[in-house]
Amino acid sequence: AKSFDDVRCKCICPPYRNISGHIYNRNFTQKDCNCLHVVDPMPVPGNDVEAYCLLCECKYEERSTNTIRVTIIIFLSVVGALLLYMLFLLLVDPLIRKPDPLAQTLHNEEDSEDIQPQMSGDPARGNTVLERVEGAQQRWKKQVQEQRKTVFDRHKMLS
Amino acid sequence: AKSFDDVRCKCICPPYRNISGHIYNRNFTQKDCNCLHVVDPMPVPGNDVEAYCLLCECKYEERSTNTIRVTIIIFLSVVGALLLYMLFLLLVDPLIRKPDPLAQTLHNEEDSEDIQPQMSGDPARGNTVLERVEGAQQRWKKQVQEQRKTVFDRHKMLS
Amino acid sequence: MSDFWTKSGRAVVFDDDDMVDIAGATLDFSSTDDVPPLSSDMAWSRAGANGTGPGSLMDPLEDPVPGLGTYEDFNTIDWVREKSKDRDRHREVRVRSRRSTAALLHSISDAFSGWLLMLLVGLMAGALAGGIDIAAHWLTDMKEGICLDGFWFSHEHCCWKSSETTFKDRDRCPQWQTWGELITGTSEGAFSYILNYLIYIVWALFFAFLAVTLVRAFAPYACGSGIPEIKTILSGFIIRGYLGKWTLITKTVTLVLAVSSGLSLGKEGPLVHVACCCANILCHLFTKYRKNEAKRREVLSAAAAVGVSVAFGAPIGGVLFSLEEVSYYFPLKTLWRSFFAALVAAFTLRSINPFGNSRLVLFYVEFHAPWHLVELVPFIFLGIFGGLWGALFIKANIAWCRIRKTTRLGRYPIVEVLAVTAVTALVAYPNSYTRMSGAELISELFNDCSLLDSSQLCGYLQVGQTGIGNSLADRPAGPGLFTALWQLALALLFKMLITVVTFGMKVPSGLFIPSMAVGAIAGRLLGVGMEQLAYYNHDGLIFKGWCTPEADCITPGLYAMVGAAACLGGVTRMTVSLVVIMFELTGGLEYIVPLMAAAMTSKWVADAFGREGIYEAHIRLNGYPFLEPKEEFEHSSLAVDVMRPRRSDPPLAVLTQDSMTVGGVEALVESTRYSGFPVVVSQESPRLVGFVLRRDLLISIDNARKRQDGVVGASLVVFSEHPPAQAPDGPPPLRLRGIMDLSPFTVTDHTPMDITVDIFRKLGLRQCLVTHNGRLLGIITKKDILKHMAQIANRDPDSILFN
Amino acid sequence: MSDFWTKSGRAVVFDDDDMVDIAGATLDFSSTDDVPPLSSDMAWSRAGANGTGPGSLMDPLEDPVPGLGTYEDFNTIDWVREKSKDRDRHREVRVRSRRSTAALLHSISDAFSGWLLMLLVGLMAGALAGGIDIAAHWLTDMKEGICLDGFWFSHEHCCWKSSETTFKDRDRCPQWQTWGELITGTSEGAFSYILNYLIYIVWALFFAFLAVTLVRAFAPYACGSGIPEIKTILSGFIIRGYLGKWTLITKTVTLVLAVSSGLSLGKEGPLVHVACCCANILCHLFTKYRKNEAKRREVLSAAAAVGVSVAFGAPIGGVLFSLEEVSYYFPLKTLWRSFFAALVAAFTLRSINPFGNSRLVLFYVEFHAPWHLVELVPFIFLGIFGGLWGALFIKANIAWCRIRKTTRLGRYPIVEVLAVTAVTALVAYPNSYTRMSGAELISELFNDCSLLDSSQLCGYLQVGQTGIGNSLADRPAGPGLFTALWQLALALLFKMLITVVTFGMKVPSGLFIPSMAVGAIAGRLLGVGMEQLAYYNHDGLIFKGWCTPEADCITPGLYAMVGAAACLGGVTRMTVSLVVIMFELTGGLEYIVPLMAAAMTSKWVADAFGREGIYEAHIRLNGYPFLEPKEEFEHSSLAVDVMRPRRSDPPLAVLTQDSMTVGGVEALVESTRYSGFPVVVSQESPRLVGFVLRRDLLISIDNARKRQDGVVGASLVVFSEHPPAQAPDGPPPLRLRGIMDLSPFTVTDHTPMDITVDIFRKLGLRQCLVTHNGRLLGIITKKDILKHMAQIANRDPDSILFN
Repeated sequence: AKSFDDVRCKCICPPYRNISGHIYNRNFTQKDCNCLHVVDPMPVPGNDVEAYCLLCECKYEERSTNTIRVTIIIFLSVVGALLLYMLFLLLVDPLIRKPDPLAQTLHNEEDSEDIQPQMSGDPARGNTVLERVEGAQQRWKKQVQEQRKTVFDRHKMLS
Repeated sequence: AKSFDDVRCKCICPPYRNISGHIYNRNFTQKDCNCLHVVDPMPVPGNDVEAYCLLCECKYEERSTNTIRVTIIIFLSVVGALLLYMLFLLLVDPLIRKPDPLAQTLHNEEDSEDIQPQMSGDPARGNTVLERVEGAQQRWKKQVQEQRKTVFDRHKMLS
Repeated sequence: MSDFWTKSGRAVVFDDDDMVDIAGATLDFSSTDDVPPLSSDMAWSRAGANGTGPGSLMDPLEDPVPGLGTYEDFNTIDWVREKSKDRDRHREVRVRSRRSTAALLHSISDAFSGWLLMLLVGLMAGALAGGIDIAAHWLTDMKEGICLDGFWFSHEHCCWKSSETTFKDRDRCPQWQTWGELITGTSEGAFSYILNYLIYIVWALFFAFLAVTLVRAFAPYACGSGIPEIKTILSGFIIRGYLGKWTLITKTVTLVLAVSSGLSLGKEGPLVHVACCCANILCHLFTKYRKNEAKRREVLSAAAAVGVSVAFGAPIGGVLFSLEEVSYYFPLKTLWRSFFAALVAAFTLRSINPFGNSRLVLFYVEFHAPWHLVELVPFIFLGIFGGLWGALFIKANIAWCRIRKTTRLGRYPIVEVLAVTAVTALVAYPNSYTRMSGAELISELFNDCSLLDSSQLCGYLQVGQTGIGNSLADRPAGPGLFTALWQLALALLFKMLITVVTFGMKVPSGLFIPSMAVGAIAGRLLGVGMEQLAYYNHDGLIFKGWCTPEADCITPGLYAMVGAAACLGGVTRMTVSLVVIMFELTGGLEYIVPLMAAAMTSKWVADAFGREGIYEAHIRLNGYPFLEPKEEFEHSSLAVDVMRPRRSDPPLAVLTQDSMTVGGVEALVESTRYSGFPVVVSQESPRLVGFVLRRDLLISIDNARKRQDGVVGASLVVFSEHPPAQAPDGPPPLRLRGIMDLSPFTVTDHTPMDITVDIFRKLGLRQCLVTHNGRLLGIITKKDILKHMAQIANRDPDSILFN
Repeated sequence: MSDFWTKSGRAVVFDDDDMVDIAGATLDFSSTDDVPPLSSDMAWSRAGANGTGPGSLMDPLEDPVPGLGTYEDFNTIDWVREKSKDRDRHREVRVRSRRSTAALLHSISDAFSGWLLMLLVGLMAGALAGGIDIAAHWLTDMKEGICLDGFWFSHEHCCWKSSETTFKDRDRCPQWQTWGELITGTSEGAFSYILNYLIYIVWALFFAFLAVTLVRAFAPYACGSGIPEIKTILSGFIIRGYLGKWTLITKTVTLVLAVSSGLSLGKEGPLVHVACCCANILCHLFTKYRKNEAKRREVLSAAAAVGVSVAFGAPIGGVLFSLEEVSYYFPLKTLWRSFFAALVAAFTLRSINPFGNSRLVLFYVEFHAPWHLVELVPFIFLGIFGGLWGALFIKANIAWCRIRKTTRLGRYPIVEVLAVTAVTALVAYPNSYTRMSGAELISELFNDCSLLDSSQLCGYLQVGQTGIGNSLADRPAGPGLFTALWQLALALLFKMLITVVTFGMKVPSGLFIPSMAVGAIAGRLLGVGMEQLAYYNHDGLIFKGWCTPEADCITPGLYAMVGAAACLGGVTRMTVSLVVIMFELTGGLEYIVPLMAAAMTSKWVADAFGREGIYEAHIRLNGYPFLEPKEEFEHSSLAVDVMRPRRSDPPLAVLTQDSMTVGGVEALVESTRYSGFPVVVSQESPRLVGFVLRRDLLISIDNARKRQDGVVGASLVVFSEHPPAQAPDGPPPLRLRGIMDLSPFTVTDHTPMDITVDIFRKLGLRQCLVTHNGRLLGIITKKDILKHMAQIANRDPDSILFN
């Protein structure tokens, strides 16, 4: 089940006498992952092989390139989506919503906290799916603004 | 610091080809505790030594015979002392204390619990060391009797 | 409320700290007397606790009376009061430390005394555990033979240096002679065998007799495992003498004897008791802990951790055991200190090195064999077995203990012990797996069969291979293994039966080792079965893919370990601590999942048959006042349903704050057996003022009559701040505001009992007053709650015996 | 009482569970609305909680009103009420389960929903942690170059299969190209270096900018470490949206960005926040947990354990961390479940295998080198260093955060982040030990120099030896090591300074890794120093006997580990959990003593400078209503000193049980800002009847005015059981007994505050009423206690901002 890219048998052999250290990286199964198989051009004569192999450390390792690829792609798409949405909210949204009186109140609700509920409560009560999403989005935006005010402006929390 | 009796280097060699298993027990230091040193009449020819030695397991172990001896002696003397004291309490003590009215009350305090304190309180207040020990012993005996009644007779606890 | 034990309400308090020492005539004898000495600590602590604050630490009118603030035997402490006392003490020490250098030093030493105490507890418990290990080993082997090199060597140590051991018979050496060999001169033959058999039984009987006689003569409290009692003590109960030095000595000695007699019991539970005794005795060295029952219980919590730490060589597991199983009140400070003490103890034990291989426990193993996901199925089967066995064992053992408690059997404890020992020895000797001690058996079962092993359990057929290293493939079973399996099956049956009657006898007896042995045998049997199944079905559906002929796919030792965990879990209902203990025993994180699967299954299965573990069952059997912190109270009753007086009862006995005479109070106290009385404004307006303990009241009035001039029967007893105006010729009033608890806990009559129970548990209350719209209605004590809970569970409410 | 946040007393409740899904129009939108739906659960739970019992589950007169029993944002929950609600729910489920099979199945699924939830939390948190690990690795390496085989490979994975790596440069392979190499075609030369340098800085700035902008745009709550807030939430505080799904997404994404930008921060603290978000979101799937704030907090406790478990690959350590550091209310059931969830998470992470070596953490090590008792001296020195650094760091960081909070600096969070990133990148790049990520640095420092290593830190001189195996003797330092030491010293200085300004910026930032890095550097420096000392003084007094020329006597990696533990301990004041985490990281019991010595010293030294850890300090800085469960309240004040009203205040605002009109109640409520009102018998006889919450009162009156006929301003408001006789022509009374808490907690005025604080902590109260002889005197809220404690400690009592 493991693809070619996903397994390796890596042997690290330290310097020995006058032979410098070497790293061997082969594509063997776990069973064959030992010094005698992996170190192919054996750098030492036959009677030194055992001593040399005692020094080497062979490790069989697995990974999943698919997991890596999928994770990175998901990550990039989430970042991309967030960026796009942020730009949308920053640039496009105000243009569309200019005439909406609600947006107005949303921007200076500092002094109208007590009136807010009645006002923002209504759009959330819409009937079509679109209206509901709209309402939820409005509520969310208000919530984030509230958070932003608490954390970034008033420094009441998380500082 | 370690005495001769307190260290060992033990190698267990499993059966190998037609050689049966063997246990080697030598008195080597930790540094020398390996197959090549310990397995002295090497049962295999020179070129098989490494393979044979790979199978053997050598362990360096320490113990303290002094600790063992002292522990056993302490244990035996405590048991002995307890036994003697028990015999004393069983056989000798009642004979000595016959005339003492206190012993009487101690044996049937079931119905005189409320008078007890005043009576047993007095001897404990003695002035000489002997009297004090006496008093303490009396209190202890009463306490044990109380416990015995609770645990062995009434089965109120620990059953 | 208190109808059983207050009979001895005015009896002498036998403290468990009679520090008798002939040389030490200077020692503090008086503290063990019925009238404890007047200590300045207590003086201000009483005053402080009553809320007069540090500004007026000593009210000259309220000269504190000795004996106030102490408890009677078999009573429950008031955690709030004790903790408050300690805080007052601490505050005083801190205030004083600003005044002089000596006081500053005292305050520093006071702060560090907790750590010092922990160090001492760890050292002492570790040393004792090492001694017990060595002595029990020696004495166990004594039943079989003796070492010619020195009688103090056990079999293993006798052959330790011998170079004459062979690979097959690695525990035989000429220095060690069985009794038969010594007498007949040969180790062969029926005569020698029978002689050995007889001498084995005689020694076993002798050790058991010695154990039970010593327990009976010196410390009856030393019998049993001790964990149920320690749980109860930690929840606030007082059993004087239970953790005293006679108990310690007797338990240590008789534990060795009981283990050596070959009975089916272990030393792990009693080691917890031993460690707690050490802690309690060492507490007497430090005022901070000697004088305060709550602080002392913190130390005892840590000591329980120490006990498990040395029993299993598992410091973290010990701390979690203490946290999960034993402790009632476990502040975070205690967590850290327990950990320290547990480590110190483990290191002390390691430095004693009782087994000569730098292991702390006999059955320590170091596995690294992998396991496959499919194997979870047999592991869960083991869990089910463990759960079933646990539940059955608890039911059977409790039934047997009830018989012992109620019928004539209980009158002959010594005969009982001797009979069980005789049966055990008689049956156990012929089977080598029951003859060896429990810990050795477990060690053998846990052991993985490497090439180096030659035991019967490793009697596999060699299938012509020249394996290098320890990677052994599965092999077909040989005749040796089949014999071993038969013997193991018989041993399993025997252990299962004999443990039921053994646990609860009047000798120190732990349950961990027998339970683990049962589980380990079952697990090993299943493991070998699986192994053979895999060997003969390499290409079968389930084994395909992970059981190649060369690979080592099933480790019977691992099954034994999982089985041991399952059975131990079924009996004790431990969960996290069990897994962590087993994890520390094996030192490999990779087995946590099998262990957890088994422990979880076992707990669930066992819980289906009865929610309580063996310790809770024994607590209930004995009627100790223990409010289980783990179980939720689920009934919907209200405080008014539980409180006394009931509707048909006479009204609550109360004192009024300034209108009762000394004679009236005395008459009230004499005519009732309650351990405390609420104080109200007046009989007409029963608004609560405070609460007075019977004991404090009696001591104060006695004291006042003796010392204070003019206190006669007609004197007014005044609990209010300002005495009422009085005729000038009358006797002076007796002012007792000082002994009154000004902050009694109250709940309203409509409070649901689940909340009330929570308050009792979390705060460790002894009693709580019930009010309605500010008027006093009644009182709820811990015992009332326990009785109520028993009633809900359709049990006899009168089974709760103590306050 | 509540003077800051009740301003928005009637505002909309923004729930954090707006399950917006376009496809899912069937989803439960209504539950997020300001008027929650009337659920039958709530109906009977209110009734039950008020003590009418299951017999009369629904009082037809008291039609429950939606919104009752919920909390406002930034308020504290009442644990007793919530737990009682859950017990009522559970009881109801049990009662119903006897009636039908469907209900029985429901009750079984209800019982197992806790375990299922734990499983899901473990899976989700494990998967997220794996993703974060992979993404952060890749993005970090992105700053330096790119993999030609596939842009999604990090440096290590790029060279994973390469057989062209050499022993000396084992991380270089042709597939991986630095930006300079890619552009100039050569990896040598100043131009390539400068290009790399510049691109490194640009990427770092870009990532940091992205992180802070996303946080600002989508979830401001996602910044910081989150542990102080989670501690506060677990103690009962409500911060709506703090554990919502936007926070989860934003925190996950920006955490990767922040870590990758090379700032001196770690991902461990934020992982706890991420795990808690997962738990909170998954709670919405189960009614049992969605509806009950107390039950949800149990799950959050377990989630905190999960977070640490995946952050360090230490399940047991995680559970202990949750127990020791984070949790407030931690029943034993939670212990077991936390353990399960932590294990599931660890196994999920392992199966994702983010590092390709089946390790859960980058800096996992497996040591087996022994240590000598003498080495405890340097270990204790490391502990002192860790303690000093921890104390200094906390002071400096809090001072800096205070500046940020109060001065103009706080107005430019984005600029601040960019500036710090720029400085970090500029300074970090030239030094290879600061250029690598914190986890890699720690891994490198923990590493023992075996023959197989070729890093600069292992640049020892070969002293003509043909060592076999890994047992390396100590060797003299070579030039490579000297360079490394200089670089490390500079890195230490830099890390110590930059971390102070980094922690608390408006990006997700954890503190574990930077603290450990500081400690590890210091430890490694000391370790190498000791090693060289030992090498050149084999026969010196202290090294004689244990440092023979052939033996490996000093392990610098162990020193690094001890140093890391010491610094982490100094900053966070963790004790047991720290030792257990480090123990699980190394997998060897033999290092527990060095680790414990260092952790203990570090804690003691740091405590000498200030008793609070970094999280408590931040909690205090932000004025959260957190009642520290670890510290004892030591002042001797009484309840009467703390309660409101004070002597100079107007009398307590109370309701009477049957003599106030609706108009009068409304006027009282409008004119005050208290969040609750006691109900008394009458103004003349202020005996306590119950307690009503402002919110419940308002909702009920509003509702009654809307629905109930005839309720006008002149209607009587009746809290008593039986309404008083009334003129038949008057308006019908409004009966509100249903919303009154019939069992409010009371203490007497003389109760010492230490007991009161204990009650608040243990029971999780929000307020407590004070009585004297049955008459109501005043009220104590959690905030009053916190203010009182602030006053005692000479701090500004107005720093406590929330209820």
